[in-house]
Amino acid sequence: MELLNFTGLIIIPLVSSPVVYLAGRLGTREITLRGRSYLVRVAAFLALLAAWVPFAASVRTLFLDGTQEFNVSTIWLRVDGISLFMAGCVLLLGTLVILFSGSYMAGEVGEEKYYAMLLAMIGLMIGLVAAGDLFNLWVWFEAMAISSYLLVAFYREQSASLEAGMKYLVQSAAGSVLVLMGIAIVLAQAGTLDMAQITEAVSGSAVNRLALLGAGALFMIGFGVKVALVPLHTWLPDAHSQAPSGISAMLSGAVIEIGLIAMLRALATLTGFALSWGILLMGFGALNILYGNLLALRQTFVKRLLAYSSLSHVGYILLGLGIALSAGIELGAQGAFFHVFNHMLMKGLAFLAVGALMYGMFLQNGSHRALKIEHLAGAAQKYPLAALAFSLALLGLGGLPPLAGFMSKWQIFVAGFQTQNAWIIVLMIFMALNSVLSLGYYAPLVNLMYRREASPKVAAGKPLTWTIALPLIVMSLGVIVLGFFPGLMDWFTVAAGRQFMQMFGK
Amino acid sequence: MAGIIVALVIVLPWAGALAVWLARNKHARLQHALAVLFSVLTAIVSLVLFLFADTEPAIRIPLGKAFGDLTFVPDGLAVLLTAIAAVIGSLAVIFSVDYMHGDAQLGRYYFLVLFFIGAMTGLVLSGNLLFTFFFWEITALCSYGLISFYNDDPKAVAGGIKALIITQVGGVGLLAGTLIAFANLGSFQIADLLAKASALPAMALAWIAFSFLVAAAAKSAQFPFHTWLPDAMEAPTPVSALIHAATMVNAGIYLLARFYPAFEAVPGWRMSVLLVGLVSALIAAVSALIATDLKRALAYSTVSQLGYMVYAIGAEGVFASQFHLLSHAVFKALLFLAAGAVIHSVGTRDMRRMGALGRQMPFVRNVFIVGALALAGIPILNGFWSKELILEIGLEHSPLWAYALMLTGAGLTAFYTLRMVWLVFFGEEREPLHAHAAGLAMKVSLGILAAGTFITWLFFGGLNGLLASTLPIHELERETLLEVLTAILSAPATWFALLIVALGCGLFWLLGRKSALAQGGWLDPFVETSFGFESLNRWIVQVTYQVAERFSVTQTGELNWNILGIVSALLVVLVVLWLGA
Amino acid sequence: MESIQYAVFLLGAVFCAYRAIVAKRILSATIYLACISALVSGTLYLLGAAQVAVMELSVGAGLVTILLVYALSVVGDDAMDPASVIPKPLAFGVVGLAAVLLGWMAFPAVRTTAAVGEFDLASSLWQDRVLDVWIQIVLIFSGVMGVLGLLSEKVPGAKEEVEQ
Amino acid sequence: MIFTPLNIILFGVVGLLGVGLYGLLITRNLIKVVMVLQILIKAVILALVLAGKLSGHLGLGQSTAATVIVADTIVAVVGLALAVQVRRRFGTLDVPRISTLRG
Repeated sequence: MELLNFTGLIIIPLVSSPVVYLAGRLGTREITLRGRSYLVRVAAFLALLAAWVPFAASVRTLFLDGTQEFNVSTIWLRVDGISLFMAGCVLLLGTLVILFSGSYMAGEVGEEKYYAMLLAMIGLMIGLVAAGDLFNLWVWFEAMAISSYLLVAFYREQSASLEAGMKYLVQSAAGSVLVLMGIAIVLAQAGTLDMAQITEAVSGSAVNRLALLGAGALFMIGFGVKVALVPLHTWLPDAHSQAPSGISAMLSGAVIEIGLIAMLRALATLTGFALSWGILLMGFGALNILYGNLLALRQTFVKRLLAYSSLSHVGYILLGLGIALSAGIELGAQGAFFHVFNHMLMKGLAFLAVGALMYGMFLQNGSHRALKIEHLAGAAQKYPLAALAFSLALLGLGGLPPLAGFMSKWQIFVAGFQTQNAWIIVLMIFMALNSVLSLGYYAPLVNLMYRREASPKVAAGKPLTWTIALPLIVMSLGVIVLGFFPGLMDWFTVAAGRQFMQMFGK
Repeated sequence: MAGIIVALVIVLPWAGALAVWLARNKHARLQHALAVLFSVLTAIVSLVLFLFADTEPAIRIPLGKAFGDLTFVPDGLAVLLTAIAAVIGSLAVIFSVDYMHGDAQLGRYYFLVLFFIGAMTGLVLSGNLLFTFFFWEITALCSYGLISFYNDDPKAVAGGIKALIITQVGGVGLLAGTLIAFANLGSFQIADLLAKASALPAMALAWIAFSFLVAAAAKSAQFPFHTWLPDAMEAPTPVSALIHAATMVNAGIYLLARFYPAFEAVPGWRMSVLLVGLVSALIAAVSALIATDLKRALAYSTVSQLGYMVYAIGAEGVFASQFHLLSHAVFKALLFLAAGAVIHSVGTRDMRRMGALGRQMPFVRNVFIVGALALAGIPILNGFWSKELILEIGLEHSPLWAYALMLTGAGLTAFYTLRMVWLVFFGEEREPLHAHAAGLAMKVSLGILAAGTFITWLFFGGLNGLLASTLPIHELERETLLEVLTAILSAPATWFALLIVALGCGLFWLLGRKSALAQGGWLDPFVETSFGFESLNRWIVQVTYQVAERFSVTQTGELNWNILGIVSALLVVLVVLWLGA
Repeated sequence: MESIQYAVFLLGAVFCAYRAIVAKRILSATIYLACISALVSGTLYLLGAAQVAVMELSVGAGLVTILLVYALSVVGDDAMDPASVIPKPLAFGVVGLAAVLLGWMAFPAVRTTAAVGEFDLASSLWQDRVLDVWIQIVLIFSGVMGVLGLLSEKVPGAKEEVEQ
Repeated sequence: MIFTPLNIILFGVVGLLGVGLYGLLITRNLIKVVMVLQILIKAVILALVLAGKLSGHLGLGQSTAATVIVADTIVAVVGLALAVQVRRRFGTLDVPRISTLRG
């Protein structure tokens, strides 16, 4: 077990998770309460910083030697373009969220559990994207889900967050049952659980295609609960709006995309149905875009609005992947992965900026209330940075240039029009019109923050700290820079897109 | 060298925007100074750019597969529009020094204005359709920010979002057209589309042509997307000048002119363009007849004049449309800024409350009259020459009835222009409004624009030569100033048109003066609803919200229903796969 | 003969499952759950998966039942109004169709292959699939954290805030 | 012969799955919801072992089933802990009465 390759990237967060927890439970005599909280934060942040070293090493290996494989007896971990891309997304967002949480979660009861679970979740997500065994994939997935339950229901004194946690748990569990059924069918058909061997086994003539289709449907719905395909999405607005802001950012920027990767990996083992999956993905994508936008239009709570906007952005990603699968256009997959990254950046930024505003207006005053849209009025006067960051995130999500979101949507559009298929083009125009619709709720938010008359909450707000400001600055810069230089991400998204096409045998 | 100048003309205003933003609102004087400095520099550079006009790209940066090469082509059309955006924009900025004096959020104001100017120059200079779209969207964003600049006022917020949504719907047209072109050509270069248009499948070309028409109509507030411009009047007045004269609305005209050679052969396209222009020109002129809000009346006149330009393109007069665009930019900026001086001074936009203000602010009165006469088409001001040119071409290349209607429009223009002047500056004092004279910065920009109104038509020959030589595909006719002047003056149609204009003036003098304050009578409901399209807009918004409301019922928040969602989705996917297998 | 044994076990399990979901009192539902567990465990034993059968019996029928009973003792066994939120015919129809269709699609999957691999739980789990075990450790750690985080003592001074 | 032992188990799996899903749809008490999830897990365990048997890799079926048992017991524990907290906060476990987040 070398720590300087991908396994290190998995092991470091997972091992540091209990260490951080124990550090937070040190005897009270030696160390004050504040000191412990400080220790926990620094330890968690350092642990994730350390994880960047193996990440850099595995990026180097990937581009020099191609796909890496590790095995633990018969179970393989395969590190390919998609694994590394998603690991990078998770690690980046995780590092920023941990930095952000430093002040945000300071003094909360159970702070050490928060960091321990966050680290465990990050490690498990990174492990998941490399899983090369179908059942092992499920184990990673389930472990990730369990580590996120506490994080969603972290404010256990708030009834709404318990309600959200409960729905999240039951729906995830129901989804996971369906996935397991699918795995059972595949096992019965292929006689193995290793993804590469399954692909080989099911391409023979002895298998029953109908059964495999059934397994595919189970994978799609089972993992789809985490991906928040409409109508499986119902847990998402609750969980995203009730979790601590850093966790909302993780859920929206990483967890749902990880669910998508799990779904794609599982579907990719069943060869020969790429067209069916592509069409289904596009169907769900269109539904997600429309539903997310319409429901976001009438929200009064800011985080809930962002949660619904996540639904529509998942839809854009699904459309890109669907185009790649059904028409064999690699650009669609590249655009989709680019959008995964941009969505991580923009939605992460949006949730963190909302968190910053909540921190200033509510948490500092000892309140856990949810931020309503009207509270934002005039926020720019007191919180120029948070307001600017939030505006950039929102306009980027709305797909306005010169911000990152525009460029990835554009790639998906280009791919869609390249198919020269009338249906897909109609879908693209539908998507474009929906982007316009989404401005109907993003733009007024931005406007509201720059009003002259500040809301009473803003007037009573307290200042932000540098650990909250720094992630906002980093991500805002990212959103702008990628808008001007979309090519910067090419080396990552192209590798992921190519791997995606290979996975599905295109 | 050309590359540097082109880069400067885009980057300078953006750098200025950033500088003003970073200067913080505490240092208002510094912000004013920086804004003026950067905008004037941009204007100077944009004039220098005339020397470097060329057909070939001045800048070319490869960006990768999905984005193509980023090119900037300073050809005649681009250079002309750049100059208009930068020069008129800088005058609006200078004007703002007085107008926005003492405003608390100057940083945001100047940031958006300068960003807007930079985006507009980028839009016209871009040789890559993707970046045309890119800048196109930025102009929409900036106009949104500026229209709802006074965002404590719900009317301003509503006007801004309306402009944003409608122009973005147009943006979808541009997007679709661009991507259909890309899918067929494999290139985003405008030059490629123009050169290979005839090789494209007829169906694809038609889709591109009409998509672009939708985009242009939405951006230039043409029928049936004309509803947003009058509502955009909530913006600070220099911004209205910017949107109406220098930047935003010109983009649509630019788009049509730019792609005219590619689309002229598409069946029905020219006729559609012609009709869009015709209808817009007429309904906006009628609306302006009864508007009581000074800025709204000016806004209607913008829609109407843009209608003339669109009509000219439909009648094969690409150069005439651009020439009128230049004239219009100058005199409309003058009118708006003068109106701004009045509004700033008396604190209302309602013409019914004004009257006899001429005595109190003679300078503003004089320049407003100059602008108004140009708008009405009185010789020898620039509006006269360009409008006559359009009507001349209309007589030659469009059906007679269309020409006759446009001629009527000219008469209406004279009527409402005179009415505006009369209501604001003459007649008796209706309310004791206290007006103060315009400030120095206001006077400087007004003076320059008034001078421009007298002289810009003299550039006809030079511009014509420039455009003809740098736009080979457009095959523009070469004419010198003298030739055009003699052609216009010797044509009987000109004298006939002048007669109609005089008739309009005379009608106002005889009938309109008395009833200028009266309501429009039976016209009112039509104008109120923008001839029914306002209610269409409202209906769409309402239906969207209703559908959203219906949909929200599905989010019951109850666990059992949530699980039913999962199970029924499973059922649907199973059925789809089973039937598909 | 074997078929009849299986049939008895599984019919029993399905029947118990049905009784469990319609039971008015949760305590009796818990007893039914334990019965299902025992019957499934028996089936597993017949299938030759003896180790998992034992595990299922101890965990499913033992541990989970204890947990449920404990939880019930904490919160009390509310007598519930049985009327469901979703109209029962709708629920029955959707689930029935989905289950039948899924069963029908997966049904032809039944084909027997002679045993080729390892059939022992211990060797398979601890040798071949040891990675699963490692992740399970993280999983259990997460679960323990979750329970600790949720159930630790109430914070003094913390108060519920009601929106609006 | 349709009633082979393996087919009967298949029916059993589908039956348990169907009853479990139906239970999730009609059950209003949260503790009972967690319980119904356990019924679904029984179906899964049976399915995995059956699949292992069918494909000739019973060990694989067994070890996956064992992992599922462990993992889902943990889910049940966390679910019960959540339900206990819900009961404390809301004073009830009835689904419609704890559904405050909607729309």
